[in-house]
Amino acid sequence: MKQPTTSVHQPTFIAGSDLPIPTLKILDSEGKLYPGAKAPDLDQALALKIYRAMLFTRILDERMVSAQRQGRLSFYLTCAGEEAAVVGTAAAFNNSDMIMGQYREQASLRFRGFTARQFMSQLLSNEKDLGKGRQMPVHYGSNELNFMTISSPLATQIPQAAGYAYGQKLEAQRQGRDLDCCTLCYYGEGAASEGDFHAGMNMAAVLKCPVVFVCRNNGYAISTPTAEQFAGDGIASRGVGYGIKTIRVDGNDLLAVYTAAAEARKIALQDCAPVLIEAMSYRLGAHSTSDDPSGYRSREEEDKWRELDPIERAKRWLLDQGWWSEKEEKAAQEEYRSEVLRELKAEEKLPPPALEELITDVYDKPPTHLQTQFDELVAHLNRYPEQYPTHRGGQH
Amino acid sequence: MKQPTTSVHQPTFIAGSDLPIPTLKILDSEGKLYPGAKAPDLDQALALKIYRAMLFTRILDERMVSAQRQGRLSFYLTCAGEEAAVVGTAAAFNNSDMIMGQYREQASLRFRGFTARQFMSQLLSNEKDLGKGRQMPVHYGSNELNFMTISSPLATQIPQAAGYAYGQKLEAQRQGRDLDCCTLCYYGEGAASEGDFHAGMNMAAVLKCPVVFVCRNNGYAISTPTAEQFAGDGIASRGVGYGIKTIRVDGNDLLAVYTAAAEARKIALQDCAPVLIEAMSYRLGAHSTSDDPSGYRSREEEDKWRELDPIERAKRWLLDQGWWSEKEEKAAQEEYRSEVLRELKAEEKLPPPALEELITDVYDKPPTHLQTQFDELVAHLNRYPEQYPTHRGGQH
Amino acid sequence: MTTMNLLQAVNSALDNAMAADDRVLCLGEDVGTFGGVFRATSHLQEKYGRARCFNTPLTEQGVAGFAIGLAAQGSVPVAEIQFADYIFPAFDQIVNEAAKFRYRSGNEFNVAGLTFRSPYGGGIAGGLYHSQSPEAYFCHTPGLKVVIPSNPYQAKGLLMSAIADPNPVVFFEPKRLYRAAVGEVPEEAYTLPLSEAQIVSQGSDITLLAWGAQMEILQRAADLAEAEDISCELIDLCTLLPWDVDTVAASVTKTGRLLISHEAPRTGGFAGEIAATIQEHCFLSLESPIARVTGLDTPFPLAHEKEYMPDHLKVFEAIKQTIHY
Amino acid sequence: MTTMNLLQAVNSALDNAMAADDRVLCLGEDVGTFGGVFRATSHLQEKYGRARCFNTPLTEQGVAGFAIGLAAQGSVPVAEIQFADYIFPAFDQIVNEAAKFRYRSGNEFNVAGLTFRSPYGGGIAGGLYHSQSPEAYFCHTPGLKVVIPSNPYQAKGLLMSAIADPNPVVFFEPKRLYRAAVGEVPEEAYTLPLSEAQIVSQGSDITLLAWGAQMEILQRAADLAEAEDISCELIDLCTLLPWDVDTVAASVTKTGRLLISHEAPRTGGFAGEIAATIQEHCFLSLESPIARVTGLDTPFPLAHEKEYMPDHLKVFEAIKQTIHY
Ligand SMILES: Cc1ncc(C[n+]2csc(CCOP(=O)(O)OP(=O)(O)O)c2C)c(N)n1
Ligand SMILES: Cc1ncc(C[n+]2csc(CCOP(=O)(O)OP(=O)(O)O)c2C)c(N)n1
Ligand SMILES: [Mg+2]
Ligand SMILES: [Mg+2]
Repeated sequence: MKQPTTSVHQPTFIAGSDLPIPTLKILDSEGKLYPGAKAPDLDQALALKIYRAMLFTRILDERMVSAQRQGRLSFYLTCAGEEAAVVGTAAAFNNSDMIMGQYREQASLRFRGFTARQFMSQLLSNEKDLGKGRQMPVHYGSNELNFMTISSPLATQIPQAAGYAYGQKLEAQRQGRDLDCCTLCYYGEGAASEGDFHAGMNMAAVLKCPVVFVCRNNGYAISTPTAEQFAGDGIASRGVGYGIKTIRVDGNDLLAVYTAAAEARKIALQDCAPVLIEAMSYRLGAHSTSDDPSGYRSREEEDKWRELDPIERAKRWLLDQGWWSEKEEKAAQEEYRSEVLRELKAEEKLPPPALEELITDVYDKPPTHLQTQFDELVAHLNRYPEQYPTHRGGQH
Repeated sequence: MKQPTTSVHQPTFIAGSDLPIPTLKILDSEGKLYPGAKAPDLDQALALKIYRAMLFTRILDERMVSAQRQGRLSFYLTCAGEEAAVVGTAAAFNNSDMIMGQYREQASLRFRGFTARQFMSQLLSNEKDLGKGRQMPVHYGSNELNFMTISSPLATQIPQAAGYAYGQKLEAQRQGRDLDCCTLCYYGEGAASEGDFHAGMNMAAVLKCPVVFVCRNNGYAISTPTAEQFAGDGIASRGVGYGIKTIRVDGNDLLAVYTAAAEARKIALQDCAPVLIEAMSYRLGAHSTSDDPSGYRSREEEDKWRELDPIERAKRWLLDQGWWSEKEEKAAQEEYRSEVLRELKAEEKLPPPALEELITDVYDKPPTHLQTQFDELVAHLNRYPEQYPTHRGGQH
Repeated sequence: MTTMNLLQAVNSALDNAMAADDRVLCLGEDVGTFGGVFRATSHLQEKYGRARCFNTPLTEQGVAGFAIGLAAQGSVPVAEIQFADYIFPAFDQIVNEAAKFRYRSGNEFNVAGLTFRSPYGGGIAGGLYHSQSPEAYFCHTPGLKVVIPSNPYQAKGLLMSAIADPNPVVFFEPKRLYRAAVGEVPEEAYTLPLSEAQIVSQGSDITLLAWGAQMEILQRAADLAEAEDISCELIDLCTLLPWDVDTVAASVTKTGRLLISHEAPRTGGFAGEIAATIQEHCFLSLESPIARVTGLDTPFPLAHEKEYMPDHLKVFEAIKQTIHY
Repeated sequence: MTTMNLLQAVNSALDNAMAADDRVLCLGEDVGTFGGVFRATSHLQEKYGRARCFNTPLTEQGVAGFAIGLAAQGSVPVAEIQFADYIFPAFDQIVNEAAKFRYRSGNEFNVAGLTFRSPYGGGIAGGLYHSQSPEAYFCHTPGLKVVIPSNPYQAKGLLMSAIADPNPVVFFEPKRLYRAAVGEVPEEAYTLPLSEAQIVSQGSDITLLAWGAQMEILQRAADLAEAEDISCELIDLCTLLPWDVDTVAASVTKTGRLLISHEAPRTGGFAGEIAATIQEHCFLSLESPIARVTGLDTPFPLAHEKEYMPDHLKVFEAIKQTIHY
């Protein structure tokens, strides 16, 4: 058993301030590099792919919030303000790495190639939804894109991500190849209060699982500010306790996020160990369309953060690099807007998944009792054909 | 929302080694003060009260392990090796402070005045057991002594202790008096992996609960060594993450433990905030009478720790102080041995709790359905009077 | 008397309880400044201070454990679990700790003052994780009381009783009715007895039994049945644990038939317990099998929620089948 | 064939499964070097390496979550929960996550390979927290399979099926029988079908139904009954979810009487579900109420464990009552 080495003879208590954790910043708010800062190894193509995913997501979010207000969706939840934290991390990973998210990371799914149409199918629970219309809007998932289906119970994905990564490690060993993929796991600073957070972080560390944890510290868990969520120095300060290499970044600074994430992935694969990134940012919008933040925070606070918009900052840097122009910006915005609206309209016309999907996937095959329940249901629906919608109304 | 202040422009990951946590040591293994160390403010009466509780517990443990081997008890679990960590902390608290333990802290209960007879009643599940014979041996509890009844599910007492302490704070406020009592909560380094640990520590910190957490880091959780329990620097390193004032002590050094605990209680009351003490020690015996440690650790390791016996070390210091003599030691040992054996014999003669206790305390009063079930049971037992023991045999 | 919806009735119960006894506390995720995501704790922090109505960190097991500690200390905590779907991380603390606290200590300690409140149930397009009805999981746990109101008047009276009851109580609130159910409710404090079922309306052909939001469904089905000259006796169970066997058994002895309905999946749902008990008590009176109209044995769906729900038409059909057995 | 006790049969199943498929892993508290507190995983770490049989930190929610992640990735984890009494901290991961994983993702992802094993039950002087039988809590959860063997042969065959089954399975092992039940068991791999009840012995007067350790009790009661010329049909349910309604219903149709026994408290126990279902299927065949012989509605006791247990005498009395109804 490990025993600590140094000793003292006067009682001294350590406290949070004994471990000040700095924030990695590369781009200043004007989109210029800080003195002494170095831009990560990002070529134009990748930089633009990242930027476009951020921009698309912002536009998707805006449109969908409106669509929800119009009653075309039951629910929505935006990534607004955190696009750099999300795409900047995801972009440092390979498509073969598994992403296990919380729910506010649609920008990473877009980065991997999820189409506007696919977003719409899920949001509208129509027959094309990969999730077969079973979960509320924004609970995306795609096996093809290695994006684990989102689950509402918070923090449950954290120990799962540790286990997933352990499985990746063993599979590589079994196949006699070097470890070449890992897991990227997102969660909010609120979810980090759950017991599953502790279990997952500790297990990842002690069982040496190649997983990069990204904590999006956006200041709030619904209405609860961080001051009522924890008393320590953010989430990064917990990394030390787990023996996990940890870094804090300005989550609104795309280059800082990407730099940290690229480095983190390298460590995860080389050391076969977890890494923790805490991305400091802000949830610019409401928690979801069911929420009204005016009840718990000030307009001024929101405005202050709006000035630090990560997309704006990334754009300034891209313009500076000569990789992007206002004209391209405008064209991209228009393209995304019309794409989103076009797909929304098209997907609204599709029916919901088949009624049979009520009982599939509970098990690999419906067991007898469930088949019987279903047959009885069908007989009942046939008795009252006009009472049950066989096609999706506007109301899902 | 809090925002970190310092920033850096190169990615640097913090790691466990960035926060070395020293161990407070006051008595060396010969029972002399380390140079520069100061003995805590302990008068002879208190020092002897502590020492006697340690000694009694060691003897109780030895006798009860034998009694279990003889089939007189179903189960037992010793404190051996950790008596200083337990009594040294408990002694720094008032009797009005609530103790919420894990299960290996019988020495603190003894310190508060639990009698040999009371130990026996619980261990034998007889009619005098305060717990009415419902829990396995060693699950002590006493309202009078402010010692919360032990519960087997690990770590559940941690958030409970936070809540209890919050209640103490509010009660003082309500009664318009200064906070004058707090909660002392023990747990093992293994239990500290449970989600409840995280929940409890974090809530205690953010809700400012006057609770002192004492983690007994004794190297093992049943067979699991600390190296397979966590990858960080013990449990103390987690305190920082929660923003909890934290200290690590040599758990086999009574003076270091007491010093830290006295200081911790002061902080808890003054700041109305939690404190964490990690006491580094070793479980000298088996996990319990159901366990055989030879399957997972070496004799040499055990012997090394046996040399560091906390009772022996405390005794040397007491002898040095002129507060204790070998003669008194011998007398005390004999007294405790015969007391324990006498009470064991006497308590073995007592019957188990009344059959009615099967249904009391499930609710404040037995509801109808439970009364009916009980009446049916009694009718059944009367049908087969010879088949059911109405008095305890040797077999509980 | 004032007109209140179910949410306002809950809020009023909390308000009265906090006003009457300063040991009463409200805690949970977002219950502070914000007043809870459904606003059940609105204005309580303003009125009673941050110490007595407070946000907790986001951890249900922590909320439950903390509340248990408070109760053991002598406080009277009312802990909110934001959605019943999220009560499972607190399962160990509720089922292994709260439920067994008094028993295991031989009454040296107890958690008399403890109440958990949580919105449950479907019909709000909430999918898997904003729709569950987990009451049966708790009803298998001696030491707990489980209470579910079906209208604003009950919500307030039963919640005040739950808070006053010297045992840990799990109180599930039908969230579909939070704003939909409106009724006359006294502003002052009052209690309604626990473990007493309420006979909502008398009938002679069949007993219909449910709780919570499902009562409204039974009522609509009973109306349809009446049009076909079937007389239904409606019973609202109100408290599921310990439940009022006598009232239900007496009714079934009279009507000879029983139908039980809940939203939760059929297998292992609480209707099974009731059916098993009643077939024992009323074996010779039963004229047809006890019917269960419940959710399917699947997770809670979204797109086909309407088809999934045990609605009035399904209940109506089951009534007819039972009658014509 | 070799003689094995139930524990050795479990160990043999794990050994065969790990030998046949290197994706099979064993994890849990103390399962590594030590081989588990009951030694069910003895020698597996030696044989298959630390990577495939390993200790976890002490966190059941972590064990469950980690195992779910492993299964989602394509591994075949067999996670041990040290005692069924300690499965509750993992309740959310099992009930909200594992059970709903395939369904909620529309089959994009699944946890096909997942198995939880845990020793359950009383009769070992374990008191509240080393005696519980929590099967009913899991049987209310669509998406899970729940399996309980009653002897060594079943333990191995059913565990191998559970591991091979493409759904998450909760496998409870009767720990009272770990060493007490001994029988002939093949050393090589074999499976026994899930969701098939086993008719242990034919009879004509009453059907006795149970699972796990309770089967031995039923057998002793049936022997007593036989001496009084009552012919019992004994059924071992083996899989509780989804359970074999047809076999039980056919038997009850024949015998006209049913008695179900489990150790868990009566209210909300799985006997209730079975009774509710069977009274529906066999209403016209039933000659007396379905009887339940179960634990009392209390936490599990210690000093009066013998009185608490649903033993052969209680079952025997209930048989007579049912026959002479
Ligand atoms: C176990 C659980 N408890 C409660 C909720 C309800 N809930 C949904 S989101 C949320 C806040 C999460 O905050 P955070 O983790 O900071 O993420 P953010 O929304 O800020 O991105 C809460 C309480 C839930 N989904 N799961
Ligand atoms: C929730 C729960 N899981 C598992 C157990 C079984 N168990 C009892 S003691 C123990 C080890 C505890 O180790 P630690 O916390 O280090 O305390 P120590 O025994 O070393 O004092 C385990 C796994 C339990 N009692 N509760
Ligand atoms: Mg947040
Ligand atoms: Mg330990």
